[in-house]
Formats: sequence, C-alpha cells, structure tokens
Amino acid sequence: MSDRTLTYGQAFSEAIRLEMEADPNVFIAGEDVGAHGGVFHTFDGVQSEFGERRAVDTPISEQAIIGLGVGAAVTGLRPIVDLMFMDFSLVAADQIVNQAAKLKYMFGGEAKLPMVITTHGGAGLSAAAQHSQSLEALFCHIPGLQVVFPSNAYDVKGLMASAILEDNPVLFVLHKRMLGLKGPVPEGRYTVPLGQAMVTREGSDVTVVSWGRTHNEALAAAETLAGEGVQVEVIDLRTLSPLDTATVVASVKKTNRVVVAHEAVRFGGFGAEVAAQIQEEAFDYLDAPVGRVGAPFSPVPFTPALENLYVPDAARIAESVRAALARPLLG
Amino acid sequence: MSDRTLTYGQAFSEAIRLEMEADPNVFIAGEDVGAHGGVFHTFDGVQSEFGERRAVDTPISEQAIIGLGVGAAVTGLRPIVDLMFMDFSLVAADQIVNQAAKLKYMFGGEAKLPMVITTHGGAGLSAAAQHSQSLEALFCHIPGLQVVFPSNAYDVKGLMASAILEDNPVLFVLHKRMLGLKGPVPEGRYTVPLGQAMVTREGSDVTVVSWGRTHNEALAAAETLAGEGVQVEVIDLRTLSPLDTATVVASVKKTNRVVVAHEAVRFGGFGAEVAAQIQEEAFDYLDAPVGRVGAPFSPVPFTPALENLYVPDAARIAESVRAALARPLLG
Amino acid sequence: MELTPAQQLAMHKSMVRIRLFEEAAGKLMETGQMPGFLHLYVGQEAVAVGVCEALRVDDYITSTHRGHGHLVAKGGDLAKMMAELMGKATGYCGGKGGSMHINDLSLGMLGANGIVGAGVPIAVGAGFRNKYLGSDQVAVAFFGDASTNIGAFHEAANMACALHLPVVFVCEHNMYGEYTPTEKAMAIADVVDRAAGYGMPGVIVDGMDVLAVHEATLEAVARARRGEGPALVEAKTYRFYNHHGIQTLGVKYRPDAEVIAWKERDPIFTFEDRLVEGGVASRDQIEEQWAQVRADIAAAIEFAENSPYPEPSALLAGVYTAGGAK
Amino acid sequence: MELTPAQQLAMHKSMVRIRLFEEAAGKLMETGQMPGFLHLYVGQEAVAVGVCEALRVDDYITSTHRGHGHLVAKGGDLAKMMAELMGKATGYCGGKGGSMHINDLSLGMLGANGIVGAGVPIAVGAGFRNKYLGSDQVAVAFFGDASTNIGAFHEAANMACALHLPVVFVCEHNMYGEYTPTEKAMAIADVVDRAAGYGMPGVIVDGMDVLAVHEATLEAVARARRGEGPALVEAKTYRFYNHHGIQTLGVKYRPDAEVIAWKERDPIFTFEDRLVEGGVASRDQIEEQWAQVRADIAAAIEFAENSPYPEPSALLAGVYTAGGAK
Ligand SMILES: Cc1ncc(C[n+]2csc(CCOP(=O)(O)OP(=O)(O)O)c2C)c(N)n1
Ligand SMILES: Cc1ncc(C[n+]2csc(CCOP(=O)(O)OP(=O)(O)O)c2C)c(N)n1
Ligand SMILES: [Mg+2]
Ligand SMILES: [Mg+2]
Repeated sequence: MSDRTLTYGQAFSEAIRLEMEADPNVFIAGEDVGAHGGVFHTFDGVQSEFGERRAVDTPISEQAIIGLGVGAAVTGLRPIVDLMFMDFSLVAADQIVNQAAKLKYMFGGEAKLPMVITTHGGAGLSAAAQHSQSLEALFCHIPGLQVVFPSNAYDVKGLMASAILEDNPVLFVLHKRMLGLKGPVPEGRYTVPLGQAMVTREGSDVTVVSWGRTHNEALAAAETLAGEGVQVEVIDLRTLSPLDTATVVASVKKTNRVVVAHEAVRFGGFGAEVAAQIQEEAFDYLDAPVGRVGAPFSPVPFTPALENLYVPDAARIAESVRAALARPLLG
Repeated sequence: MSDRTLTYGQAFSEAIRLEMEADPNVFIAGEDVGAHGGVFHTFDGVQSEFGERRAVDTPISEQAIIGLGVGAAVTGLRPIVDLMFMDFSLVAADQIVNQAAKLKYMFGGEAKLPMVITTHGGAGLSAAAQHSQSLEALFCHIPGLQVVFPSNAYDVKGLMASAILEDNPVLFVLHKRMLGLKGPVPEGRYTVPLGQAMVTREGSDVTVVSWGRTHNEALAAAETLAGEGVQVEVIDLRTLSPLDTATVVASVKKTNRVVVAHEAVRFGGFGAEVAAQIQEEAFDYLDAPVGRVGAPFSPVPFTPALENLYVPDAARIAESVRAALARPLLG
Repeated sequence: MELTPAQQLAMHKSMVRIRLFEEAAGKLMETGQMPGFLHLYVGQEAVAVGVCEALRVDDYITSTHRGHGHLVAKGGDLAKMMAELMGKATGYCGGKGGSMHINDLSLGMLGANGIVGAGVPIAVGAGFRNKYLGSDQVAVAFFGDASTNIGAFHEAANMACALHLPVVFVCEHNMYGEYTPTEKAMAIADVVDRAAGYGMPGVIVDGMDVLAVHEATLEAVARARRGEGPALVEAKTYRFYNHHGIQTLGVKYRPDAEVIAWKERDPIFTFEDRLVEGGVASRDQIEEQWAQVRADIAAAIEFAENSPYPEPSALLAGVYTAGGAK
Repeated sequence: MELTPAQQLAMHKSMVRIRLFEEAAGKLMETGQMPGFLHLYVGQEAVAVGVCEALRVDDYITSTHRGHGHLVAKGGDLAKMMAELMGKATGYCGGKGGSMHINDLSLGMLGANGIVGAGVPIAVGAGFRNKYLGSDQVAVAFFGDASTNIGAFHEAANMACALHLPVVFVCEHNMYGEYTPTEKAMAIADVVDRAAGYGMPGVIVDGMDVLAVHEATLEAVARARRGEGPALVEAKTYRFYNHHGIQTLGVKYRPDAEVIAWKERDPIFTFEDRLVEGGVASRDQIEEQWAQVRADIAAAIEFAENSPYPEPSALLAGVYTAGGAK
C-alpha cells in the first residue's frame, strides 16, 4: 500500500483524470461538473486540466444527460455522465433502465455501450427524503447494468478506473457522507476489478456482508464484538451487480452465521437478494437465519434526531450479529 | 361465488365504474383512457358513462400524469391515473417515488394522498424489452406506496375497489396477458382487502408463493405435481406491499418446503424479499432452502422462440418444487 | 386596480418577513444550529410577495428548493417554519421535511420540493381539481429559470394548456441554476419564449419591483379564474446569497460587480423609497414594520429553540394514512 | 441544389420499398406470421425518404416505435428487417428486438424505440459525439407530433441548442398520438412553435411531398454541418393505417373522410405524377421500380421464412459485452 493518502472524493476525480489522460474518448458531462467541479467537488480539477470540451456543464436535464451518454457511447465515445444525487436517478430512470441497460441486448448484441453513470447516494447530511436515498436495489434488478458502491478511497479509484474501461453501462455510487474519508491511494493508474468482493476482516464466528458506508459500520461493529470475544469476518461487496456470491458463500460455509447490512430500506433491499442466495447455496451450513440490517420502512427523515435513528449503524449491526449468535444449534 | 363471469379486464373497469358512481371525486386520467377506453380496453365504458370531465385523455406525458394525480389527490380528489405499460413507470419514476410515495411523510403526516396508479405489466405478447417488464420489485422497495398485482377477475374487482377507497397511493398492476381471462365476479360493489394473501389451493407437502400470471402457472404446476403424488399448497399474495408474511409463514411451518415464483427477473426480484423473510421467520421449519423461480438475467426478448423460454411457467415451477422435495432431511 | 396603502404596507411587511427570516436562518446555519441545506430566497422577495398578494388563501401554490419565501408570502407561520428548519417536532412537518419540504396545506401551499421542476405537475393537479370542482380557485407553480430545462416542467406546462386549466406559471429568472449561468444552459434569454410553444400568453416583468410583479400576476390570475386557461409570468430577479448558504461576494461563478449592481436594486429598499416618495408611508412607519418583524423573528427563533425534537416513535409515523374512504 | 433524375428515381424507389415492405409485413401480421405490435409507416414515406436523402451513410438517425420507414430510407436490408420482424435469428437483432428495436449501427441507424421520445436524447448524444470529434457528421432525431409532449423531447431539444450540437429534429406531424387527436393533446397547431423556445429555427413542410421535405432538410443539415447548431423540421403527414395494425377506415377516432382525403395526397403517387409530368421518368420506368421492389420484398420474405429461430442459447447472450478497453 502507498503511504500517500487521498480522500474518497479525491480518489474519484484522480481516477477520472488518469483515464481521461489515457483515452481521449473519455469525457464527463453533468450539472455543474465542469467549472464548479461538481456540487460535492468530486470532479475538481477535471475541467481545468481538460477544458470545456471534455468536462461539460449541462442544463438541468437528467433524462437528456443519460441520453447524451447513451448516444455518445453507442457511437464510440466513453462518457462519464453524472446525476449529482442518487435520488435524481428516478428522473432519468427510463434512459438508464429502458435505454442504456437494454440497448445492447435489444440490438441483438452488436452494440457496445461503454458508459459510467456516477452519482452520490446515502443519508447523513440532513438532506431529507429526496436527497438521501440509497436506491441501489432498483438498479441491481436490471439486466444490462452493473452497480458499484465502494467503501474506501483505494477502491473508489480502482473501481472507477475499471468502470471507465468497462464496455457496459456501470452505475457508480459514491456515498456523500464518505467523501472526506482519507485512505492510502497509489499515484498511478490501477484497477480494482468489478464483480469481486473483498474480505476486509477475517473472522471465524460470523460473517457480515455489507457495502458502502455501512461496510465501515460493519468494521466498527466487528471491533466492538471482538471485545466481546466474537471474531467477525467482514465482507465488502464493492460491486453489487454482478454479485460475487462465491466469496460470500465461502465465508458463510466457514462461519455458519451471517448478517447482511446496508443503508437502504430493508424491505425489498438488495440485502434480500444476498440473503436469498446465501440460504440457497449454503443452506446446510447455516446455524441461524441470515440476518438483515437495513433502514426502516419510511422515507429518510430530515431532522438529525430521527435521521440518526434511521440510518443503520455499528450498534444495530452488532445487535443483529448477537442475535445470530444467540441462536442455539438445533438437531 | 356468483355465476356471472367477467374477464380480468372487465372486472377492472367495473370496479372503476362502480366506485365512480359512489364517489363523485373519483376520476380517471391517462393516455387514451377516455374515448378509446384504454389501449387494452380496460377502461371501456367509463367515458361513455361519466363523460369527458371524469374520464380524461391526457397528452403523452407520464410525469405530468402522475403529477396531476398527486396534485389532485392532495387537494381532495381521488384520482386513478394510468401509465398504460408498466415499463413507462420508469418515465414517471420521480413523481411516483419521490413525490407520491413520500409526500405525506415529508409533510409531517398531515397530507392525504388517495390515488391509484394503474398499469399493465408482464410479458407474453412479443412486445419486447420495453413493453413486457414486471417491475414490481422496484416499487415494493419504496415506503409510502402499496403494490397490488391480482391473478383473477374476482380479485381484480375487489382489490381495485379497495385501492380506490384507500387513502394512500397504490400501484395497481394488471397483467396484460390475463386481460381476457374469465372468472366469476359478483355484480355489486365489494372489496378484497389490501395486504391479505390467499391460500388458493391447500396442500401439505410444499408451498408455492406467487402472484399475478405466475400464480396461475403455480396452480397448473400443483395440478401436475398432484399427479405425481405431491400435495402443493399455493398462495396468491395479491398485494405485494404490504406483504402478508403471516399467511406465508403459517403455510411454510406446515409444509416445511417452499418455492417463491414470479415472472420478474429473479435477481433482485421481490421473491428475494419473500424468501429472506421466510428463512428469517421459519428457519427451524425449513427442510430445504427457499426455492426461487423468476426470469433469467436478461431483458425480455422479442421473438416468441426466446420469450417462451424466458417467462417462468408451470414446468419451471414444478421443477423447482421437485428440487425442494428431493432435498434429503438432515440432522 | 389600485392598491390601498394598507395593502402596500402589507406587501412591504411580507417582504421584510422573508428577508429577516432568511437572514436569521442563514445565521443559525452558520453557527451550526440549523441542519441540512438552506437555499435562501433573499433578493427575490418581490416575486413571492407580488404573486401571493394576487392570490386568495384558498388558491394553491407549489414551490421549489428555494421555498421559504413562497410560504411566508402565502401567510406561513414563522415560528412553525423556524422550528421545521431546526428539525423540531413543532415544525410544519414535525421535523421530518425540513427546508426543502416545508408546506402548509391549510394555506394551499403544497410544498417546497427537492426535485427541480417536480412541483410544476403537482400545481397542474391542483389546477385540475379546481376546474373539476367548478371552483374559481387557481394554482400557481413557482419555478426557477434553470428548472425550465427539465422534462417535468414541459409536460406540466403542456398539459395545463391542453386541458385548459387555471394554472399560472411563475418563473423566477435569477440568471443561474446552482453555479451554471443560465445562458450556458439554454440558448434563449427569456423563458417567456417558451410560452408560445404551449399556446399560452407570457409576460416578462421586473422581479425586483413588487408592484409590477403583482400587476402582471393579477392579470394572469384573473384570466385563469375566468376559465381562460394558463399563463406564464417571468420575473427577472436575483438571489443575493449563494445557491445555498450565505456567501454573497467572492464566489467563483458570479462576478462581484454583478451582485453589487443587483443589490442596488434591492426589492425592499427600492419599494420603501417609492412608498415614501408616493406619500404612502413614512420612514417611521417603515422602520416600525421592520421592528415588528424583528420581534416576530426573535419570537419564532425562541419558539423553535425551545421546542423539542421529535420522539423516536415519530420515525415510522405518517408513512401511511390509516383508514380510507371505506 | 437540383436533384438529378437518378436521385429522384432512387427516392421514389425508397418510398416504394417502405410502402411494400410495410404492406407485406401487415399482411404477415394479419395471417399470424408476425408476432408483436406493428406500427406501419405507410403514408409517411416522403418524410423518411426526403430526410434520409439529405444525409450521408455516416450520419446518425434515431427513430421511434414507427421505425421501419426510417431504416429502409437509411438503406436498411429488407431481408434482415423482415427476418427481425418475424423473430428470426438472421434478423437485425437476432430476433431479440423486433419491430420496435430494429437498428443498423453500420448505417448510423441507432434504433427504433419503444419509449415515446426516448430516441431524441440519444440523437443528441450522437450529435455530441460528432462535435466532440470535430466531425461534420450530423444526427437526426425522428419523432411524432404527440411525442413532443414528453419531457425527454424537451430536455433533448434544449440540450442540443445549449451545447450547439449538429442535430436536426424531424417531427412527423400525423395529427394523432395513438387514438388521441393531437389537437386535444396540445393547445398549438404546429410543433414548430416550440422551436423558438429552444432558440433554434424551425420550418413547416408538406410531409406528403418528398422534394419539399428533402429541400427543407438539406438546409437544416447543411447548417448543422457548418457548426451552426440545431434546427427543427416539421413535416405534416398522415398515417394511412391504424396506430398499429392494418385497419384503415372505420376506426372510431378518425373520420373516414379524413383518411380518404389524405390518401388522395399519397406521397408516392403524387410524386410519380410529378416525375412523369416533369419528364424525369416514364410510367414504365416507374412500374419497373415497383416490380423490382416487389421482387426484393418477395426475396426478403423468403429469406425470413426460411431462416431459423434463435437457439435457446441465444437467450442470455448479448446482455453484456465481454471485455472492455483494458
Ligand atoms: C432533478 C434535479 N436535478 C438537479 C437538482 C439539483 N439542483 C437543486 S437547485 C438546482 C438549480 C435550480 O436552478 P433554478 O431552477 O434556476 O432555481 P434557483 O436555484 O436559481 O432558484 C439544481 C440543479 C435537483 N434538486 N433536482
Ligand atoms: C413513454 C411512452 N408513453 C406512451 C407510449 C405508448 N405510445 C406508443 S406510440 C404512442 C403515440 C405516439 O404518437 P406520435 O409521437 O404522434 O407518433 P405516431 O404514432 O403518430 O407516429 C404512444 C402514446 C410509449 N410507447 N411510451
Ligand atoms: Mg435560477
Ligand atoms: Mg402522431
């Protein structure tokens, strides 16, 4: 590992700048991504390095932003198009789901659609119900898309490089509460492959599967539980679609107990898919039901007094792990 | 049961007409729902009975159609707004998810939003990737919405009446391949309560949970399996959100084996939530993993040669049931 | 229709209420007492007030991310607003909505909105309701210049015209959408050029002149009430602070000189000069209004500060309405 | 720029290809040999052909649910089209797309589209690509009159103008969107009235006159190639069959007399009269063209009928592209 550190947000813009240097067909477009460097400054430095031609400020037109990406990608460019807040993906859902995701298949497989849709998800800024959602479950359900949701600066850079180099549409989600989080990031170009989960802490008693900001809560929960004598194995999915079931199942076969934790609403969340697959593939190894931690069934509340209760944290993950462990062995 | 029969589609328009007679604030709006009676004729007779004021043809503007519903509902009317094909819900996703679903909560709970969003989902008409989707999983994940997907004419009428009388936004999905399916439907007003699943065939060996068109495939599979000496209990969820977990879990506790089957893409589908809940609540009763049947991970293909392979049918459900039964008892 | 001195003073007071409410909120945000994003309305007061003075309590409005001014102008309760912005249980949304979802259904204010353009179709729905019920109420959609580039605006404008609904579209053209000058986001200078594409009349008005805004809106509203369909009013205005937060000068995307020039056209101070010059009010009367509002704001802050945060049990309340029309 | 006789005959042939392809497809549908929905282009041939004759092979077009005509006019292979409509493995999309997703990337035809308006932003993306690469290629978006009421159209039109892209917007105004007369869906008669709202020129042209369409498009395309930005061409036209399927007269929403009146202005027959009267072609030459196309269509049908359906293994192929730029 490098001793240079960057923030999660800086790692993102560095990946973009390096890939734009490497390939003249890569460009960024979106609202305020150019002169302003993005509302969260995750595109800082791109326009100053590459100019207005390759760092394009667009009107407030999410459908046309994605459509611009689709049209440019199918004709040979490699667009990175930004949606600012993940909530706005709903404004552009037709272009993402009915166009970008399906175009290649509908066209008989000949087309190539190398585009990255970037966005900022998650709660924690008191931004209320329309600026705080974690909507990854919606897009994981859509064949033709890939969905990435990193938890640290190193992965942000490496996964973003992979996403840009990828020939399929990728939805790349940054968690907006993690943008300032620092971590070691090597200087040059490197990739972290899409579709590979990572065991970020080894343990033998129970597995916690997670991603994004919740993954770091899982690590914190593991630390707490270590103090209680429980060895938690933590897995960061990193890419949600395609799902690296093998890594998850291998861990569960070792620990026999597992909790899936995410920030999104629990009901119908992507954790359900992970849980369903685990019980399908490791049924005989499970000593307790697959636990799931997620947000309760409500929109994200504005006031910190409620938002703090809403967002799943280390304490709730630890609680769910304890419940999984408390379960007596049967038979 | 009445001996009068109506089709699935006729039951729908009858529910609307009866509720419009009962409440002058109920109206319908959408593309071609008025003079033409809807592209699938599921609104036949409404404009001729109630006139253009209460059966409104709109421009092709799905966002504004839902917005019209939201604005009319929050100011006291009871709109029924139509999206024609379920795929078009993606065009209007912001208004459905960020506005209709969340408005009441964001407003502190004071607002009332009695509106029904109607649409026609499902494959089977060679309508290809943008006119054949089953997207219920997307909307089940959204707090504030309710999602209904009936499998027969009786339920269509009763559930639609409930949806119209309900004070919350309801997404009401008709399966477009079932519109001509006849069944007994009583003449007058009646309701089938939202949020209640129904055991449509009793059995002791294995449970199949399903909804919509796939439910009828499940019944067919149960028939086939009965010939093999297997007694399948079939559950029609009818309402997906809120989910009637209790009925499902009670059945699984009796049969100890279960398959969840739906037409939507399996990965990230609503079946994952049902499966995850079953293993959470009936873990000790399960003699086999919860099986899941759904469409493969691709867009819906156009050609019948592939579409027939794509859509889960009775044979695939039966196969999954056999796999669940083949599983030896452990411990 | 001439405005009475009392009406003009009321309009002045309403603008001052917006100004002082916003500046107080800005200060509270600066000192960490106000969570979330604040999009201040300061500079644009003449638009909200000029428009809402042309409305009745039972008329509807929809608003934007920059919505406090619209609620104040529609008669909003400053204490409940301040409490909401602080996330308190006594706020308009019980603390669950915050700045971007503030609303008062009893005043026909159908909500600020965090999604650009999304309020416009909702106003069309309210307009539909008015026509459906045979009422002469109107619905006004407020939206920014840059918001007119989003599909929802277009669909709503067209639908209101196609269905001939009593909706007035009020565009607040403040020359920017976030940090992008609107001239980069559209190839036209005036949003009003879009009105003809829907088949409605449009008018440009000086958004720093409350009387001009009022007059133009009165006409559009009267038309709508008479059942003559929608109209668009474009008010040229300016936000004195940053897109969100309280920075004024020294931002990268707006020349300081531009900000200063617009501030010289402050909608409140220029109106005060006219009131005095026209003999409608004395400087003392005006100062008295400011003092009253200052006291109201202080009381609002006190109310908000002394209010409790919502109980944990509130978290899941209000996702669904119990009951129905059964 | 005068069109040579050869060009005019090519345009005539292209229109005949559309006509006969569509009518053959309609018949096959009627007899159950063609699955799915067919939106026939018959009646509108002059638009696709007039426009595409102004384009180069390397220019891009996006299309609609009513897309066969656009692909034929861009040079599409009738056999691969027919095979696609029949769901065969040899079709343009290997049978996976069908009528609503037919495309030929090698001809710059970026697809029919099942979502109203959704092709328009994609054309803007292709236009962006052209400008980005410094190429003089243009992109044309075809769309229907009623599609201009959807948000995606609006966003795309505005974005093309804001970014000054080489995009030509071609509206085929056939007076209906499905079964709704467009006059009920918009309060304006001419879509061209929307052009000014984006800051682009717009022109109305007789969509039954292939030469008029061609001339208007040539100018818009030349402008775009010169880097002068987008333009809108509105062609007034009519579909001779039902929204989908082959019914002509006796539908509830369109008066028979209206259909008959438009059919009298058949874009092919009126063009033939002009060719003959102008001495450009003889009746025999024209008949010969029909005969050639009839033979092509028969061959296309034979090819399609004799083609296999895709293998089951095709089901999951092509959801993702293997590899990448690594
Ligand atoms: C759909 C959507 N896209 C982007 C945003 C982010 N955003 C919030 S305000 C804003 C600018 C709006 O500009 P304008 O409509 O002119 O209003 P102003 O802020 O100038 O009052 C943007 C881009 C959003 N909230 N919703
Ligand atoms: C988003 C969306 N809404 C509705 C439809 C259904 N639909 C298909 S074609 C059509 C009418 C389109 O009318 P127009 O654009 O005028 O084209 P035309 O059919 O007249 O050629 C409609 C409503 C759709 N495909 N997509
Ligand atoms: Mg603005
Ligand atoms: Mg049309």
